[in-house]
Amino acid sequence: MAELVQLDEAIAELVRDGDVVALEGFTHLIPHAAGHEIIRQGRRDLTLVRMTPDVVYDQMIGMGCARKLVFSWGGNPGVGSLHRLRDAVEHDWPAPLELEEHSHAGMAAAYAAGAARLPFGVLRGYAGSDLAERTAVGWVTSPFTGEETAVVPPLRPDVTVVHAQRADESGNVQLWGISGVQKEAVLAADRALVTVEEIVPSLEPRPGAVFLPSWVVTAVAVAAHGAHPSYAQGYYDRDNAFYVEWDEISRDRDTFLAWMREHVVETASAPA
Amino acid sequence: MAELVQLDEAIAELVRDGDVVALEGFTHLIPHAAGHEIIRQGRRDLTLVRMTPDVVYDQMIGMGCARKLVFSWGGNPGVGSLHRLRDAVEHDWPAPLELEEHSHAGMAAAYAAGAARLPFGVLRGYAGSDLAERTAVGWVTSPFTGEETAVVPPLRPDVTVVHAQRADESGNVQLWGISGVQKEAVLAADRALVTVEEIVPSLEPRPGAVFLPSWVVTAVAVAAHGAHPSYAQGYYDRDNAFYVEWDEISRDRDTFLAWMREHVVETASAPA
Amino acid sequence: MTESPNGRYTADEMMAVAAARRLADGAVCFVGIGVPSRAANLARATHAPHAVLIYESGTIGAKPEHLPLSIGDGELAETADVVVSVPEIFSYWLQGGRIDVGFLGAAQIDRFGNLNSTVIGDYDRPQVRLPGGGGAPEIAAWCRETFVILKQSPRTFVERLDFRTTVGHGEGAGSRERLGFDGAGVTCVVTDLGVLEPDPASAELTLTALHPGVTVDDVRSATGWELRVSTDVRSSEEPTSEELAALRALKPAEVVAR
Amino acid sequence: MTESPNGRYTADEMMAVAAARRLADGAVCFVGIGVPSRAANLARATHAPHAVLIYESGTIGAKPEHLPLSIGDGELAETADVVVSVPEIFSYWLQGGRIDVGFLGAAQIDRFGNLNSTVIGDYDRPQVRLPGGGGAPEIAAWCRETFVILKQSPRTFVERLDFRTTVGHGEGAGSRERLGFDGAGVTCVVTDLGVLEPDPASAELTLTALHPGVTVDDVRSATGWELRVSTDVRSSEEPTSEELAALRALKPAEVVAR
Repeated sequence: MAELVQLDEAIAELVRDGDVVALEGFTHLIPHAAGHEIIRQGRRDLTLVRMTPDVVYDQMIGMGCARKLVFSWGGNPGVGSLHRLRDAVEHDWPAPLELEEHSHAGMAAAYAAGAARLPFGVLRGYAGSDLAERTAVGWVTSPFTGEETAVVPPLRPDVTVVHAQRADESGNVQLWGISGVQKEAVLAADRALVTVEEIVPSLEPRPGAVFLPSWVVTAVAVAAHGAHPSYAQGYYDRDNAFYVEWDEISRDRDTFLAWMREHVVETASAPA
Repeated sequence: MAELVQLDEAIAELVRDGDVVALEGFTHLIPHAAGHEIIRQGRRDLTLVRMTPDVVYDQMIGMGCARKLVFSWGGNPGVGSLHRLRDAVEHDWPAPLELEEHSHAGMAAAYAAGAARLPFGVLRGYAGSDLAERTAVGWVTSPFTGEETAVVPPLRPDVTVVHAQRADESGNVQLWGISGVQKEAVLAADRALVTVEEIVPSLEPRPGAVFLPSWVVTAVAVAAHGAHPSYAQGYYDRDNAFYVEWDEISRDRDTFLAWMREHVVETASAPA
Repeated sequence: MTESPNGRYTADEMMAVAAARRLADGAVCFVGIGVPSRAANLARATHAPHAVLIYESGTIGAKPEHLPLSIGDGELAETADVVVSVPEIFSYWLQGGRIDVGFLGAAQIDRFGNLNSTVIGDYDRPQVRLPGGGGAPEIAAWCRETFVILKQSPRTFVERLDFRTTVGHGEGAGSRERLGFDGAGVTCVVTDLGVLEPDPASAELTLTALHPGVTVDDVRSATGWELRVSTDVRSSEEPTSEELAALRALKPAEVVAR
Repeated sequence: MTESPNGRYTADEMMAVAAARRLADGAVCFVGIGVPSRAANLARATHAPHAVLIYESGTIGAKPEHLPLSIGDGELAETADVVVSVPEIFSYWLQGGRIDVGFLGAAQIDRFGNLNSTVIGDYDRPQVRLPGGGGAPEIAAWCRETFVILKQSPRTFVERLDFRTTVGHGEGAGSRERLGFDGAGVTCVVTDLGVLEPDPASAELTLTALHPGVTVDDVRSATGWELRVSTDVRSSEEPTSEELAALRALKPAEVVAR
């Protein structure tokens, strides 16, 4: 059963130096507040996992939390590059960043295999792409047709963090709208933290909602506005202006560090 | 785009002698009306596919439509045996029935592989079970861990038939409640027929609903009460009394044939 | 019928009560239809109100008021926390290792808790073609532990299964590890006569409890192999009047309606 | 800026219009964000109101009124026929062969329509680390055909890709079959200068259409390899005033709000 806890306690207990950590969210419900708390608590040597790393991973990488990134598309959506990610890859600042790079289909299959406790995920993919040399991919032959098919090792994060609209007091979680790969990421992980906009007395069924029962969630922490500057459908819209601003803020190391200090490091345990 | 057609036309056009036919439904939304139309049109040599064959497959088998059954659990749910299925397997009446028998997990993986156009489905299963000798299963070795894992060939029906609550006039389909493996069965098939309780002007989103866009459906036919004696959530309950009666009707070949003549063969194109 | 201070009860009722008591409150339980479902819902109605019932139709957290006739009853979907697809329930939830207890019946069981629900007689020329394995093989593989519930007789407790649908403990201790199964396998078999549990060393089913009024000889003569008996056979507590009342209140909806 | 009887328009606008015209009404289209999304939505706003737009965020049948800034915009989910999970959109829908047209951009393209969206320079010591492949490799593999849209210059149309993220036609005719890809692959590349299509025999990209005011030499000098030119180069029709109006009305929501 999920415990209802404070976000800072949850991060302190569940996210450890050296962990494989997935803060998932496919351009919606990005767990920014949780990422900021990880930065405040100074975690190091994390392997960050996410299909679509964007601003919060740029921040975590720039603040030196990560030693490796597992991903399939890393950019500032609709704006351009992630300058901190680029600086880490291109110039080892603030530290070298190892990359494990997938296609979306490959990474989704790897998460699904992790959730299903399969020894590998299967997809028809990677053939002919240079990605096959740069990712974790193997090949197996069908005993039925002789066809060779790509297989990928399961993703099994030590801890997955997702943001959802709601939980109830028992720690059952409901999220809706674009739900990406969050269910798989939670079920694939050893520990799962869910930040939510609010705790409600009961979760009314909703069209398209994903329900995560309390007994697959380790902890639930309230983080109102915790996906900002991304959005939480039904609660608030994307702060598109911030994504554009981030392009400027993040270009320069000093500007970046000053911004992070003011808006993340020196704030209390609350979303910037 | 799905065509809106009459059920008898749809069966005449889409279900052919010798086809691999899946009438899916996991104890809910069983396409009885479509099965009865297949019986009336005298289809022969079908390979019938369904995870949980129950009364309508008993009827089709007893009426001589099938030469093979692909399944994972075949019984009269909550009541007992399917006597026509048993008579076919035990005494070749009215004809021998070849069996391809799966576990639920294996058959679900085979449908999912069919929908995803994978060369095989993967599961951790069948090891140590005598089913491994009786089903289509192979073994592959993980290139990552050396672990041996079961793989099953994809199910790819020539035609899948499912029953749903609603469609709109464009042939988009909505079903809700226990949705079983219907989405996979439709997407795995070359042709898909959906019978529906009614056509509505527009499909309001509903909690837990499966939506099948018109462009993955070949034809939609109205068959009000078309899942009877199973049920259609939101429309009518299961006719449990009939399932109990079926146990009696189906025990004796002559009683069975007389019942089928009266209630199926000599009726018009409408559910019995 | 057995007389007790709590009222008369049948051996079937004792079986359901003894099985229900095994289910811990809060346990996540993958439930087969029929007797297992009856026992699981009895547990939920008595000491285990927070047990989470999952049916292979994809209903997670079903809270049926009436006993479902089939795994697809509308009441399961309507009372569930969520309904997922059948491929998902078997992959992410069962194989994914999320289930504490599997609750199974069978037509035959052997001394290592292996189960037959496929066929009596030869597979190709069966005397009785049974419905088949359904979810059982993977339920017994991946749940943390599995409870089996079935009536004991020489026809059901057999020296050799006609067909091994589901692996309990295979050829005995070590078999499950060799097959790569995570779960503990069959940890108890509750019958109308008593309870059998696998010997910790050999994994052979051993009589560990007798229901009231039943003797070891009764159980031996209802077992198709040379039965091992624990040196310390317990006696099942009789059903309480609360348990009997709750059990008898568990009826399928259409019986209630009549 | 090009002057025309229908008004002035930019080369970028001509590119979007030419790409949009390729999308048949009713086509099921897997859309990348940015220029492809702009072109697909222009098609929907003009001649292809029944085009079904799918974004890799799992939104099927999205009907955005404003141009989405990202593939995860709320408007895509709110206007979609249904939203499915990311694993499902890639397995059952894309790999499942349900998509007619994939609509992609890229940073580099080679003569066989292979695409780079990963890195400029060496992978381990890149000059520019690009966002990466995302859905592109499998979009180009499994859609019935793929349209590529990107501005033409010697830096984007290169003799040799720095990284082959996505296979178009591999080493030329026959490559796709050897790789087991069902779809026809890249069937057109729409640029700000004209349109290239693979030669039916060799699969090499061949200039088949010029936008108004552009010469073959303009295109040659914007191409990093020895460009093949069709013996019958068509001339793109200028954007109609309706197309230009519809294109200019396609704005992200926050631009509209400002």
